[in-house]
This record gives sequence, C-alpha cells and structure tokens, in this order.
Amino acid sequence: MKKVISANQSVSYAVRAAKAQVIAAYPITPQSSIVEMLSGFCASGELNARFINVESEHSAMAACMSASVAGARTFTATSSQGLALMHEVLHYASGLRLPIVMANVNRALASPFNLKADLSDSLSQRDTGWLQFYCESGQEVFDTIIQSYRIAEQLLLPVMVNLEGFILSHTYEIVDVPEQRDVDRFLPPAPPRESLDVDNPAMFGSTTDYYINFRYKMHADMERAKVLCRESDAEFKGMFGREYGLLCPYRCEDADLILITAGTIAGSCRVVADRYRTKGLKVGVLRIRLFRPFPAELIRAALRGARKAAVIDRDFSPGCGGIFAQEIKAALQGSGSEVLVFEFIAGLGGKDVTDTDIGQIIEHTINMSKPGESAWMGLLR
Amino acid sequence: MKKVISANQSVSYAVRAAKAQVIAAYPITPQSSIVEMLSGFCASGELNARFINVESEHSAMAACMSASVAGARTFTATSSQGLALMHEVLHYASGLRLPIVMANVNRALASPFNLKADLSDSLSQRDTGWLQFYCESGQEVFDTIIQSYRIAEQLLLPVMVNLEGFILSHTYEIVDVPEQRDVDRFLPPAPPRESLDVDNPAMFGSTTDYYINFRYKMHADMERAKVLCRESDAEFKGMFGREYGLLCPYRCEDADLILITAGTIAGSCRVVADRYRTKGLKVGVLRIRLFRPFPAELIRAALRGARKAAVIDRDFSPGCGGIFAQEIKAALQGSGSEVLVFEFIAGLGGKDVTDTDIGQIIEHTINMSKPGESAWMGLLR
Amino acid sequence: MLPITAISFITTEGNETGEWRSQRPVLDQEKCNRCGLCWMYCPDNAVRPAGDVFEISYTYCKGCGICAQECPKGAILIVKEER
Amino acid sequence: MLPITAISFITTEGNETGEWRSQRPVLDQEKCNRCGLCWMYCPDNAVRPAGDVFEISYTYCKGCGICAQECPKGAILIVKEER
Amino acid sequence: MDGIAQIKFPVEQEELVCPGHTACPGCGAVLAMKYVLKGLGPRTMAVIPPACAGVISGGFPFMALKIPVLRIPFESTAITASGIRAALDAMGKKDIHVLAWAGDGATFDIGLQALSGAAERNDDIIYVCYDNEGYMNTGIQRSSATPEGAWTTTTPAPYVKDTPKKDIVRIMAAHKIPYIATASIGYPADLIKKVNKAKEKKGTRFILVFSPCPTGWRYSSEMTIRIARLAVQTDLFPLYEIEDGENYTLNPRRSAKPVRDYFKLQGRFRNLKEDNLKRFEEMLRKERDYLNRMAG
Amino acid sequence: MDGIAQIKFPVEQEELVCPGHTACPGCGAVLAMKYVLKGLGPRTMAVIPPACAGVISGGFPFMALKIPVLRIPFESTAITASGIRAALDAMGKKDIHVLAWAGDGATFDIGLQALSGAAERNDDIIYVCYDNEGYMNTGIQRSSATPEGAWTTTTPAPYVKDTPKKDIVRIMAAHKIPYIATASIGYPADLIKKVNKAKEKKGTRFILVFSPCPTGWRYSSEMTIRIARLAVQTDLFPLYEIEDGENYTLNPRRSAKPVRDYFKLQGRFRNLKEDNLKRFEEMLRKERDYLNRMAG
Amino acid sequence: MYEIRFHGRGGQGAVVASIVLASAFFKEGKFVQAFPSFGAERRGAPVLAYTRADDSEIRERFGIYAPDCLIVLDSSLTRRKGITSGLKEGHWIVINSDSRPVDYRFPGDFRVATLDANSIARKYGLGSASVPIVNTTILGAFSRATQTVSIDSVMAAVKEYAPSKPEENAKAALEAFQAVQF
Amino acid sequence: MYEIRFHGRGGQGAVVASIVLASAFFKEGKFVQAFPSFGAERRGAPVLAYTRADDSEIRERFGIYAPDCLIVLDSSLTRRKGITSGLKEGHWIVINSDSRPVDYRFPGDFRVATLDANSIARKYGLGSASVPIVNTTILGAFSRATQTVSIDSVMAAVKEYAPSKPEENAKAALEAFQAVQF
Ligand SMILES: Cc1ncc(C[n+]2csc(CCOP(=O)(O)OP(=O)(O)O)c2C)c(N)n1
Ligand SMILES: Cc1ncc(C[n+]2csc(CCOP(=O)(O)OP(=O)(O)O)c2C)c(N)n1
Ligand code: SF4
Ligand code: SF4
Ligand code: SF4
Ligand code: SF4
Ligand code: SF4
Ligand code: SF4
Ligand SMILES: [Mg+2]
Ligand SMILES: [Mg+2]
Repeated sequence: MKKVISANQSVSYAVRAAKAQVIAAYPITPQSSIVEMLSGFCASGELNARFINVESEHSAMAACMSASVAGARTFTATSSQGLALMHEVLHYASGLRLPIVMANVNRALASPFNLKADLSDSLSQRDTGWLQFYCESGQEVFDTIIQSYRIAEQLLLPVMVNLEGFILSHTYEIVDVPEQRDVDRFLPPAPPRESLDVDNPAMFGSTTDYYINFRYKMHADMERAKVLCRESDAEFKGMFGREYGLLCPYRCEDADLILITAGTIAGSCRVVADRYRTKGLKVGVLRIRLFRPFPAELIRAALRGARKAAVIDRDFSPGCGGIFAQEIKAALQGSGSEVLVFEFIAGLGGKDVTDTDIGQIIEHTINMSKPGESAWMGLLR
Repeated sequence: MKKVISANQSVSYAVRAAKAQVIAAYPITPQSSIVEMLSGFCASGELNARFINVESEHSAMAACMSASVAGARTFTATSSQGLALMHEVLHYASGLRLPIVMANVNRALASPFNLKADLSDSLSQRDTGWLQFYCESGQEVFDTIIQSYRIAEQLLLPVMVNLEGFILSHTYEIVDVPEQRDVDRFLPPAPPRESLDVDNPAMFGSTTDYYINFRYKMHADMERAKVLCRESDAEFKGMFGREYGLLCPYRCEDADLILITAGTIAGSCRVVADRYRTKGLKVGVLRIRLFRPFPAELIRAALRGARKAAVIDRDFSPGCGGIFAQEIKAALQGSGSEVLVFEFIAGLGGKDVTDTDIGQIIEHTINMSKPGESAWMGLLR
Repeated sequence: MLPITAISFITTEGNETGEWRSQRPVLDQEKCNRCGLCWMYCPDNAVRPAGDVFEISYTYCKGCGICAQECPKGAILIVKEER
Repeated sequence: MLPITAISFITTEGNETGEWRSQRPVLDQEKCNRCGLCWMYCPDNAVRPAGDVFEISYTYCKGCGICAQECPKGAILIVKEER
Repeated sequence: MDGIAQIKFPVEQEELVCPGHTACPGCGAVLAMKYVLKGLGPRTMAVIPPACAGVISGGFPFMALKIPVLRIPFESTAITASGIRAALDAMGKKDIHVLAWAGDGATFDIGLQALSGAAERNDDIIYVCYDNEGYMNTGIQRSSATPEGAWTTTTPAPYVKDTPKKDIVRIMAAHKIPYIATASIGYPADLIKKVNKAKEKKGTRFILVFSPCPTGWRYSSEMTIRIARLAVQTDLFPLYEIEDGENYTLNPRRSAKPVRDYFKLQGRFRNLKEDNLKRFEEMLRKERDYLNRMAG
Repeated sequence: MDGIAQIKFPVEQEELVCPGHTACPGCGAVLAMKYVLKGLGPRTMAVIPPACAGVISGGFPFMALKIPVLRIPFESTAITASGIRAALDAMGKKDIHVLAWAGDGATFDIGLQALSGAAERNDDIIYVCYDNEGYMNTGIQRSSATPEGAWTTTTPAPYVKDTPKKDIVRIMAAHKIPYIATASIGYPADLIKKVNKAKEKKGTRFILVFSPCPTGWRYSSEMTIRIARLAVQTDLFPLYEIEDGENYTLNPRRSAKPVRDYFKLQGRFRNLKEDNLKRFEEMLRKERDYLNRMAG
Repeated sequence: MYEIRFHGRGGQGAVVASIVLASAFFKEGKFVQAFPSFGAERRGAPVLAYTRADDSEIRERFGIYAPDCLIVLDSSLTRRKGITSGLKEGHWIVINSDSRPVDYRFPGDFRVATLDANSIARKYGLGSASVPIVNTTILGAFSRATQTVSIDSVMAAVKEYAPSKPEENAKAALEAFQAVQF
Repeated sequence: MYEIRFHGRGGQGAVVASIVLASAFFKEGKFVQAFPSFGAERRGAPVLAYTRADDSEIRERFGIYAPDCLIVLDSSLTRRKGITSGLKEGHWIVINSDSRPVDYRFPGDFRVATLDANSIARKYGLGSASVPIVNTTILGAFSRATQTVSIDSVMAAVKEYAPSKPEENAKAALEAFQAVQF
C-alpha cells in the first residue's frame, strides 16, 4: 500500500515487516525517529520484539551481537558518532559471522559538529567486514532492508543499510509498503545456524591460531555475497516488481562521460545528465548501491565504453581523498581501461549538491584533458 | 647510547625523551609493557608528566584530546581492541587539529581473538585523519616518535606510530638512545597554539555549517604533511645521522620485480631479494613507512622502472582486499604506469612470514603473466 | 579568514531572539519592588538592572513568561506580541 | 574441516597439564577421612572421587599444593617431582 | 547601582551566559548554567558533551558562554575534564576551576563509566549534571533519569516508562568523593551556595541540578520555576549534601505538598496511573527514611 | 558412590569445568568458576570478556567449560548477557540461566557502564565478578579494584597504589537490584548457597567473588584458600547479601584477625607503610559500622 | 514541477503542513516530496519547510531555491527581509493574517492571498486560544488561491494526518477555502 | 649468523636468558636479536625463547626453525618429543642437569653439555631453594661449550640485567663455565 512517509519511517516499517526479534538502539540525530517508531511498535505489540533501551551504541551493537549468537533476528539503527562508537563491536559482529542488519543514517563525524549528511561515517567502517548498501529513496530503503535480512542470513555476515541524514531520512515521499504475507514469503524465518544451545555446548569467538583461515573464509564469502545480492534482488523483483542491482547505471551504455556517485546525489545527477543529453553531450550516471563487497568487476564493465568518469564523493579520507574515487581507481588499475577518472569532493556536512554544482563538475571534466588534484565543490567563503 | 632493548621499551624511552606532559593509557597485550614502563617513569619522576590511569581506551584518547586542547604535550599507546574502542575519539582528535602522538602495537582484531601481529587494526583507522607511520625496528620506533611530535606540532594533526605486536614490540635488539640535550634541540617545547585560556575564552569544536571548509583545510595540511615529514627526517639525519624517508626503497632502481610491504616483513624481503639477486633476478623491496598521508606520487615514481610489483599485505579489508594493495593501485591508475600489481595476503594474526613464503611470492609473481585474485599465504591445514 | 577548525570567539549577543516572541512581558515600575527575581529567573538575561530599576530587553526576551509568573508584586504583565 | 569461525566443541581434557608440575602431591589413603576438601579445592579437578576414595590424577595435577595445604588430616604430602 | 543593592539575595552580577542563545523559551537548563557560572566565576574552563547545553553554548562562530569551552564526545565528560586538569597541573597553571557540564543522559547513561573513573581517581574537577530527565536534544527520549510513569518518545503513551529513575546520587556517594549536592534552579541562592562550597574543596565534586524542560515535559514555559520548586516540595527531588560519601546534610524540609500537584502540571505524566502514584509515595517514604537515617 | 556421601557439605558433583585448562597452578579464578557452575548447573549460558577467565575457558578448538560460551568485548559483559536473555525471551526459550562472568577490570572499570545499564533495566541476568584485584591477564596492572598499598606493574614499588578500592557493592546496591552478594572461594559452601539463592530470583543479580591470584599477588600457590579466608577473617572482604538494595544480611562474623596477617603473606603488599595500615583499620571500622547500620 | 516554501515558527507545525500538502497532491496522483529545513526547532523561532509536486517522478534531491508559492503561517514573518527570495514573479504568497492582501507590499510582483487562520482555528478549537494551530487551516486557502490541488484532497489529507480532531481540522480548511481573500 | 633456542618452564626466566645472552654477544660487537615464543606464560608450562647473533645487521624477521644451539633450563624437558627439532647436526645442546652428557640420547648427532645449574644457583642464593633461578647460571656453561661468546661478556651482561644480586649471578655463571661437562 502506498504511503507518503519519510525514509526513517520506511526503515521502521521494513523492520516491522521483517519481524525482527531483538532491537537494541540508542537515539541520535537524524536517526532518532527510527528508534522512536520502533519502540512504539514494540510497546504496542505491533512488532513482537524485545526492545532494549541501551545506555550507548557500543552496548546497542553488543546486544545485537549476543542476541544474534543466541539465534534471534536482530536490528539496530544509528548514525555518525553512534556508528563510530560501535566500531570495535562491528568487527566482532562480522568475525562471529552474525546476520545482523543495521540502518545507518549518514551524518558528518565530529569534530567539529555537524548533524547533516556525510557518508564518511559509514565509509570509515569499510574495513569492519560488513556488507554496505547505499540507498537513494525511501522505497529503496524499505526494499533493501528486507533484502538484507535474507542475504545476511544466507551468508552469515552483517549488513549495513545507509541513508543520508535529513536529505533522505527526513524527506517524505511515496513508498509502497508491501503486504506482510508477501514479505513473509520473500523472507521466511532465518535458516538454522550454529548458536548458543545448552544441549550442544560450544564456545563462540575464542582465541585461535587459525585466525588467517577464518579471515580467508570471510573473504571467500564476501565474494559469494555479490552473487547472493544479485539473486535476491532478482527474486525480489519477481515478487514485488522492483529491482536495483549492485550498481545502478543510467544512460551509461553510450556515455562518453559518466558521473559516479552514491545515495541521493545520483538522482540530481540524472536530472542534470538529461539536460546535457539534450545539449547533445553523452553523459551517463552510475550509482554505487553496494559498496561492500566492492563490485570491482561490475565497475570495470560499466566504465568500459566511457572516456571520462567524474566521481562525486560526499565523503573524504584525510590524506587520501574521496573514498569511492580511490576504490574505483584501484578497480580500474591494470584492467586495461583507459578511462580518465576525475575526483570531486562535494556535499560534506550536508552541503547541498545543487544542479549547478553538478553542471560545474561536468564542465570541469569536459574541459580538463587529464585529471589533476581532487576538486572541492561548494566551499563557503 | 646503545642498548639492547625491546621496541616497546624503545617507545617508552622515546616518550620520556620527548618530555610528554600528560599520558593517559590503558593496558592491552602486546602494548602493556609500554604502559608499565611509562607509569614507572612518571611515578619515579624520571618523566615529569601526569599519568592518568583511565578506565578504558575511549577515555584514554579523550583525556589526551582535552589535555592537548589545554596546551599540553600528550601521549598514549594501545593496540587492536583498544584502538578500535578509540575510533570515535580519533576523529575528534584530528578534527580538533591536535598534535597528539600515539603508539599502536599492531594486533589482530577480534572476533575471533588472536593477540599477534596484524596491521588491520590501525589500517581500519585510515579514515580518521591521523598521520600513520609503520616501523620495522626498535631504532626506527624511537626516532619516529621523536619526529612525530615535531611534525604533529607544526602541522596540528595527530600522529600514530605503528609497530607489530611481539614480532617487533617484544623483540630485543640494539637501539641507540640519543642524549636528552640532542633530543631537546631537535624537539623544542611545542610552538604556541590556540588553546583553552580563561583570559581569552573561546569554544573549541562547536557545531558548524563550515564543516566542509574545515575538512578542506585538513586536506590541504595533509598534503603539506608530506613535505614536513621529509624536512624533519632530513633535519633528524643532520643531528642523529639516521633518516628513513616516507618510502624506503631497497635495490629498486633497476628492479624488474618490486616487493612492496610495510613493517617487519620488509627486512625479511630484503634477505630474500638479495638471494634472488645472486640468482641474477632483479628483485627490489619497497617499504611503505608513511601511509597517511598516502605518498601516491612517490609510489608512482618508485615503481616507474618496474615491470611487476608484488604487494604483501599483513592486513585485509573484507570485501575489498589487501589495503596497501588497493591504495597503491589507486595511486597508479591513470598515471600511465604499466606495472602489473600482484596482491598477496600474508601473516594475518601473527602468522610468521618466512623466507620460504616470500620466495613463493616471488616465484608466483614471476610465473604469472598477469595478476589474478589476491593470493593468501600460509593458510593452516 | 576561518580558523584552522571550528573555534568560536564571537558572543551570541548578535542573535536577536526577541524575534521569537509571541507574547510580551510589560514591567510596571510603579508596582516593582526591585527584588530582582525577574532578573534572577530570566533564562535569556533579558531583564537587566539599569540604574536603580530593572528593564526588559525586547531584543532578547523570548516571552517565556517566567518573570511575570515569579514576580512577587505582580508587576509584570504578559500581553500578546503585536508586530 | 574448520567451522565458519572459531567455534570450539572439544574439551581441554586432551591437554595434560601434569607436565607443568615441579612438585607432586601424594595422598595417603590411611590418613584420609574422605572429607572431600581436596576434591573441592583442587583448581584443576585433579582430585577425583574413585569409588569410595579420592585419587589424584597426575595427568592434570599442576602441583599447586593447595590440597596438601587444606587437608585437615595432613593426608597429602608434597614431594619434589622427579622425571 | 544601588537599585541592585535591594536584591533580596546577594549574588554575583556578572553574567557569563550571553543572551542570544538558542535555548527554548523558559528553558531550565540555561538557568542552571547561569547560576552555576555565577558561583564559579570567569576563571573556569568547561567541557560540554552533545546535549541541549551543547546547542545552547552556540554554533561556530558564535559562543553563548564567556568562558573557554571544549565540545567533547558524549561518553567523555568527566575524563575530558580530568585531562584538562592534568594538563593545567603539568603546565603549572593554578586557580582555575575545571567544570564538567553534562545532561542526565551524558551522566546517568553513556558517560557514567568515565565519571566513575574520575571519581575513583578523585580527579580535581567539578562535575555538574543538569537533570532534565531525558534526552531532550535528540527529541525527548527516555534516559535512566526519566522518572517512572513519564511519557517520552521512546516510552510512548499509554505504556510510558515502567522503571524508576536511576539513583545517581547514591551511586556517586558510593564513590566516597569529597562533595556531592543536589540542587534546583527553583532555589538559585541554595544552588549558588552549594557551588561555592564545592569550589572550596579539592577532588571530584558532583552536583545534580534539577532543571525542568518545558518542551520535553510538556508544560507551559512560565511554569519552569514553579515546577522546579514543586519537585522539592513534594520530596520528589530532595535537596541535600554528602561529604566524603558519608556525612549527609539535608536542606530544611519545605512544606510537604502531595505529588499530584507536581504531576498534574506536566503533559508527560498524563498517563500516570493510580498504582504509579502509590509506588511513588511508597518510594518517597523509603527515600526520606534512608536520607534521615544517613543524616543520622 | 558412597565415599562421596561422606563429604561434609553436599554439593553438586558434576564438574562443568574441565581439567586441562591453562590457568596458573593454584588459580583462585578457576575455583570461583567451578563453584558458581556447581550452583547454576548445565542449563546455563555464559558470556566471558577478555580476562584470565577468557584464556582459561580455552582456545579454539578447545573449551574448558561444558556450557555454551560467547567471548565478548571487554566493555560489554552485562549487555551481552542482556542480549542473550532478550533473544531467549523472544524465541520463547525458558529455564535457562544467563551468566555474565567477568573479572574486576571488566566489572569495576571498562564494563561498569554496561552493567549499570543492565541493572537499571533490571535485565534478567546473573552477573558474577571474580575479583582478583587487578588486570591479571595483561600482566598485573592496577584496576580500580586494586586495594590501596598494593604493588602492580602500573603502581610500581615503592610508590604503589594510593587510592582505595572502588566500592562496587555499594554502587550496585544504589541500583536497588533484587540480589547482591559477596562471596569467597575460601568458603565454597557459602558461595554455592548464594548462587542458589540468586538462581531463585528474577532480574539483575550480582555476586562478587573474592578470588586470590598467586601470580599477581606474589604468594606461593598453595596459599590461595588460606588467603581467601584471611581476607574475610580480617574484615577486608566481609561476606553479606543485599536484597532490593536495602535488606542487608551479614554472614556471621568470623574470628577477627589483624589485617597484618593477610598482608604479610603477599609480595604485592611488601611496600605497605604504617600509615596505610592505619588507614586500613580506620576504613574497616567505618565499613563495619556502615554494614551494621544497614543490616539493622 | 510545483514547489512550495512554508514560513512558520517553531510550534506552528509548518513541517507537518508541508507533509499534509504533499499527501494532498499525492491523492491526486502526483509524485511528491516534502522536507523541512534542517536544524533544532525552538518554539517561536522561524522555520522553513518545503513541498514538491510533479506529474513525473521527482529525482531532484537538492534544495528549493525558486519556489512557485510561499505559505506564511505567521503574519509577523512577512516583515523579515528576504522572505520572498527566489519566489517566481507572478506567483502566490498565502499569508495567515487578519489584514487584507492590499495591505502587503513585497519587492516584486507577487499575488497575495490572506485569511485570518487564527480565528478560524480558534473557532474549531485547534490548538489553544493563545496559540492556535493554523497549519491545516491555511492549506484550504492555498487550495483556493493557487488552484493546484482540490480542497477535497486537502481535507482528506488533513483528516489523515491530524493527530487529533480530524473533522475540525478538515472543516477549518474548508472554511479557509471559502474565507480566503485575494 | 648464530641462532639459539632456549627451552624452559614458566617462571624459570628463559626469556630473560635470551636477552642477557643477546647483550653478551652485543658487548662483543655483534648484531643481536632476542625474542620469546609468544603466548601467556604459566608457571611450570613449557616456554621457548630465541637469540640471534651475527656480524652484520640482522634483517630476518621470521622465526628460528634451524637453531645452532639449544639451551635447556629444565632437564625434564629433554624428554619432550621434538625437542631437538630443526637443530643442526653436530651442534650443541646445553642442559641444566645433574646427569652426565653421556646419559643423554638424542635422535641425531648432537654435542651435549650438562651442568647442575640448580646446585650452583642454590649455592649463590639465586631464587629459592625449592625453585632455584638458573637462567643466568647456565649461560656460563653455554659460553664454555660453544666458545661463541666470552665468559667476561656473559658475566658483564648478567650483572647488567640481574634484577638483584648481580655479583652472585655473575659468579654463578663463572662457576658454571668451569663446572660444565662435555
Ligand atoms: C555517541 C553518541 N551517541 C548519541 C549521540 C546523540 N545525542 C546527542 S545529545 C543526546 C541526548 C543528550 O541527553 P542529555 O545528556 O540528557 O542532555 P539534554 O539534551 O537532555 O540536555 C544524544 C542521544 C551522540 N551525540 N553521540
Ligand atoms: C577494549 C580492550 N581494552 C583492553 C583489552 C586488554 N585486556 C584484556 S584482559 C584485560 C584485563 C582483564 O582484567 P580483569 O577483568 O580483572 O580480568 P583478569 O585478567 O584479572 O582475570 C585487559 C586490560 C581488551 N581486550 N580490550
Ligand atoms: S520580580 Fe517583580 S518586583 Fe521583583 S524586580 Fe522584578 S518586577 Fe520588580
Ligand atoms: S518573558 Fe521570559 S525571556 Fe522575557 S523577560 Fe520574562 S523571563 Fe525573560
Ligand atoms: S582433604 Fe585430606 S582428608 Fe579430606 S579427602 Fe582429601 S585427602 Fe582425605
Ligand atoms: S596439587 Fe594442586 S593441582 Fe595437584 S591435586 Fe593438589 S590441588 Fe590439585
Ligand atoms: S529542549 Fe528543554 S532543555 Fe533543551 S533547550 Fe529546550 S527547554 Fe531547554
Ligand atoms: S594470573 Fe592469576 S587469575 Fe590469572 S590465571 Fe594466573 S592465577 Fe589465575
Ligand atoms: Mg537530559
Ligand atoms: Mg582481575
């Protein structure tokens, strides 16, 4: 049924539909409305789950971790500082191979403080062993959370679903919330897995000299994840008529210049790309939806035809550059691709990325013969 | 004066020589002997510093942060879980532009537990805005800490000095501990900076819409950092006769195959490289000493002549690969370099990387016409 | 020219929060006994000693009504803010 | 074949910590009154009820000496471990 | 200014809180800050975690406080104050008060451990918690300082919060620190007196200041002071001091009013049930007995 | 096995701790685990943070405990137990005890906040802290449970620790949880009795078990039990119970021995000074008075 | 694409109004977007909110800088400088005010509609007498003045979103629809 | 390059021995490395430690798998299988034992040296009577047997590192130097 709701509400409805059993979360702007709505669902019994009012995000993730080892379907949501505080436990969750699903509402990291959208918070968790999705609409947020549970429970790895603070989290738009029975069909109860069991005692996560072997298993499963994500996306389409893919190309087939970005900026890019198309300039847009595991092969394929690519990063690794840009370049190196990759940092701290900004990015990319330093858009004077 | 000491002791002597004023640290294997030695120095008055026995690493970094804003020279040391727990505060420290110096004794991250060397702990802090050095000897550890204070205080950015757990931290070797007066000459008291002052009240780290501008400043200063690191390294050589550079090439000039790695593995690589040289094979070794800011230009330059490069990562980003390898490839992309980059994951969880392993890596790289998937060395059966 | 990071030096006095006001306290100096409670209890420092009386600064007064509520002499009246 | 991550199922009973021992407790059944204190206090479960007596398992006994120290009857003697 | 001479209670007149701050109309937290700084004076450095206090203190390039302030992580209030003290000591700077200024969420919940650590080391700081009984800055979620029976956005009506308020004072008393006090913005003179007393001591000092929040508690802004007083008069928030964790001094008891008077003014208590009220009275009796026993 | 029938105190005979574990000879922590599991029985799930207990519990693929165990982050003992309980409830699994098993460092310091959170929510878990008064697993550093006057590697001789042990029991009592007890491996029957009592209750239960450590305390391994008893006999570690934070039950006082007897057996106290001793006796007197006052 | 900017004060419900209006458009088959101007909302402090409506999917994710209409919930806000910034010439400014459109002068040629939403809201007991809640009421005036969305859709949306007194809210909107002056 | 592997038990100080020996070599101008085999050390549990010495800089950072010498601090350890693993043929095994070299049979042709370090340590009051500390003493025997480092260097190093009784430790090493049998 279609509703006009915010993406944060969309997250909450999705978690209710997924029938999470244990939810432990801590409020933080701009995620708070998720916690509020979910605690409401749990209090009213609309969702038959235990809601733990933890005293910090470190505990929120720790509770999800242990509840998951005990066999429950778990959920948490956070943002920026909260996600950063979970960092240590994020490593545990993946190392213990737990199908936890988390929503992260992207927000800039302190210091200084800024409450607005910035992907650096989740991207700086890129080495923690979590799958990472980046969404661009309330609908995609709902669908991705449902898909994530399925993927996580097949793969036994945790999944982080990211949506930009305010720009997406607080924007109301039309979301088709499917019937519960359809969701149940797509997402049955979790398949059985090793868990705490007084009848078969085992110790989880102890010290080991086989560390490298377990890391290798995680590596292998991350490779498998790409396949699983495509499969469940396809199945999802079969049932709900919507699919997303791992990368979302727009008019890329014949494009000379491809704008590459993640999250909401992609929508605005399409608007501007179309304008340039009418001017006869072959511009395409490639949105990266799945960042972990990083779909390097698909990136290479998507850029095969293009002469230039402009990566727009709403994130920044100090002393390195835009994170998407770096990983894209790494994927291209040695692949024989000739594409020139131009790097742009834009929209940090929720700075609005306007059609004008995107226009400038395109102009800049067209005019420069080869990439120079990364260009920063929208600095305030 | 030359002594046979462990690298952890070397850290402690260096901090004493640097005259840190506030030390807040929390014990963790294999860092503990640093905390023990430093608390001894503070108790006995050998080092006139306040030692804060914090209740966690999050607090250790928070204490260094505030003490640094108050104007003091601060130090902490940690490892793996402790570093991960500091994650949120690491972002604060760089965002507040504080010249904190920290030693991190690299250890594998849980879960599962493993107490041995693995660079993933510090590398998964690569987006936090800290400079990162990776050392290969007790001498280098000492010298790098002294250099780091100078760089940090000129640049107003924090510096992390990394040494591998046990393999380096607990290995005793000859370290030349310089005279205090010489250290004082190289490292005078910190130049004055904005700090908490009742006579000129200011608020540090508040909320701001200029967030992107401050990030840009950090970016610019990270670029400057590369220059400053080279300068202070040169000055250091002038005074102490030792220098390191940002990258440490060994027999790379004429090399066809260059082994690239960080930390102690480099030493073993040189041994094996020499063996192959005697066999007439042109093998070189490139050790990455400074990882943040990432010296991309120098990497490109160093690899210009080579046909193949084999990157040995004692670290791993699930769903992506070896972290050094990725960033090296990103640096090479679009630079016109033809070098073929082969990726190897080795030594995770302290797995010994033997001369045989390195030999196999070389053989593999020679025999393969082009890079395939990353190869994992030393999996246990 | 921005500092190296967000370091604030300027006070908030430039921010005229009186603009938020939907009701306005009016102080009747006749009734006032100078007890200073309004000054003490005003969350916005909008009541100030001026010479030997207290005055309300409408530049900052947000119209919370505390001063009127707490005035022992009923010397402060709350009226609708007309702009 | 390894599990997906470090999940332990096998007990430590295969680890013969008796090997650590530098001194050895010797139990004199004559003096023993079966009070079970040695069994109760042994940190390594090296004292075990066997039928109606207690026996010391040298496979695990680390030689801490607690049993001898706590035995009310002085029934346990600590001697140097000879290997 | 002889007019001021007539003020019934003598207090520092210098204002260290600037007007123009962005607190809601009638905010109790601002008053707490105003009074505490009147007590401490300008030679004070403060740390402030995320909270309404953080927002109120100003956004770059503006500041609402006339003292040096450091904005810190939510978990770290006490330890960052300790860090500043350590730095001042190491640099030989004296006669400066280090103020840790935090809300109840930062104190009862996410910052409790750092606070306990500072108390255990008896670090030389003044920790003031302004208690508005919830996470207000993020939109009125429950904290462990939220009283039983109160509505918040995470203890939604009609279910409301079903666990009692955490007894932070008793927890701090267990740390046997030199000075602990409860105070209220309803009684500024008493609050300032206690701040002055704390000032004279060394080591970890803890003051809990009751600070009503019209926005979060759902009452009309002019009632802030009245509600603060009622909390004391109903014994819901007794005023007292504890020295070295053992010596209790209770403020003279104010006219005992029925708890109802307090609850009925606030929208957050609309769903309060009879049995809540009973438990409250029972609880208050117990607490009174306990305090009297302690005061000996 | 009639031989066993003669055992002076009736205790569960099934051993849930396997031999072959890697504790030091004479380890008190292992005994604590042995006794507590005798009390709880096999239908128990445990969480264990990094600690000697973690090492003792075994390294992959081995386990020294015959119950399901999860190895958790150092900060998270209580909340991970709460998480397991929430999962069991959500999945409708009953009659299972959730045991949080942590050392003093994980309890008094880095895990205190998570513990306080669980206690505030009154989560249905049994939290046992085996107290060996320091960070032993990392090589004997001070924790806030380390007593004044004790040597550790971070309170090096001759300076030693100059602050008293944190009073965790009083802190937990301030949380008014259903059951709190102090126990000692020197008195297994009493310890097991208390575990059984805790078992019968719901909500957050906390037991502090005094567990001497020959390696860290610098004494000869056979003295473990003796030292545990001396701690009780000298009143340094009084045994008692607190129900609902208010009802105190003190164990009958054992022959009062001078504190010296306790100290002189341990190398860690070699640097204890006369004035330490004085403060100790003073402190012990106060504590006794306090407990008596509370008890009746 | 039709873009609306709401001007209100903390506590007046400008954000809710933007959502209600969006769903009114949605009921007429439009694609919609509604979002606030982000920041801590304090009672009485000026706040902005936005609504977008279009016949085709809305892909724009940047701010609204050149709205097609302003809805002003508090007449006093009209005196803030720059209130009309970006508003397209010839387009509507709908104001909650007891004065007449002609009493308003704005820099530029805009069409002004006014209605006394306060008294209507009071009449239907929306909010308190001192602080009437006019956010639903004024949407009726918007419907009539701009003709972009039907009053039925507005009333339906109002009923759906009103936390309490749905009928009264809807009636108020209808009365506003009738009473608005331009 | 000369590589030594120490076999001891937790509490015997094998690690310290490896360091002291390294500094003895250092005093003779050698480059050195000493490191333990990493893991929680429990009293009585077998532990390993290693020392490397060379005339040129030591760049090897991997483990020692083919040592040139074994030093065994506790005779009971000689009965552990695999104790000689990797030891180069014809090289030394120095054992703290009251039996004679000939009493030992190892798989392979190795040179065995023994000395009763316990009684020497006891004699000089090193450690307790029940648990003598032999880690410095046995280095004297090593010096004599292997001839790789002078007894003076060993004694100097011992004095430098002994936490207490430096003289006694040095004397014990000297006496071991004289008493060792092979
Ligand atoms: C690690 C972390 N988690 C969550 C937040 C979000 N947050 C900021 S302020 C706040 C509530 C503060 O509550 P309190 O301390 O009581 O102060 P108040 O806002 O009520 O004055 C929260 C949850 C944060 N900034 N950092
Ligand atoms: C976040 C983090 N910091 C530090 C450590 C290192 N560490 C592991 S165990 C331990 C000490 C544990 O002390 P305690 O809880 O008293 O248990 P004990 O070892 O004394 O039995 C420390 C500091 C860690 N594992 N994780
Ligand atoms: S409170 Fe009333 S009487 Fe007192 S000073 Fe203010 S206006 Fe005058
Ligand atoms: S109404 Fe409120 S803000 Fe205005 S003067 Fe009175 S107390 Fe101050
Ligand atoms: S303690 Fe002594 S008496 Fe008791 S059972 Fe053991 S050996 Fe026998
Ligand atoms: S000596 Fe120690 S380990 Fe051996 S049996 Fe006695 S108590 Fe058990
Ligand atoms: S929400 Fe409450 S505490 Fe926060 S500023 Fe508003 S009134 Fe003050
Ligand atoms: S160090 Fe102490 S607590 Fe740890 S295992 Fe050894 S004896 Fe037990
Ligand atoms: Mg609060
Ligand atoms: Mg301990």
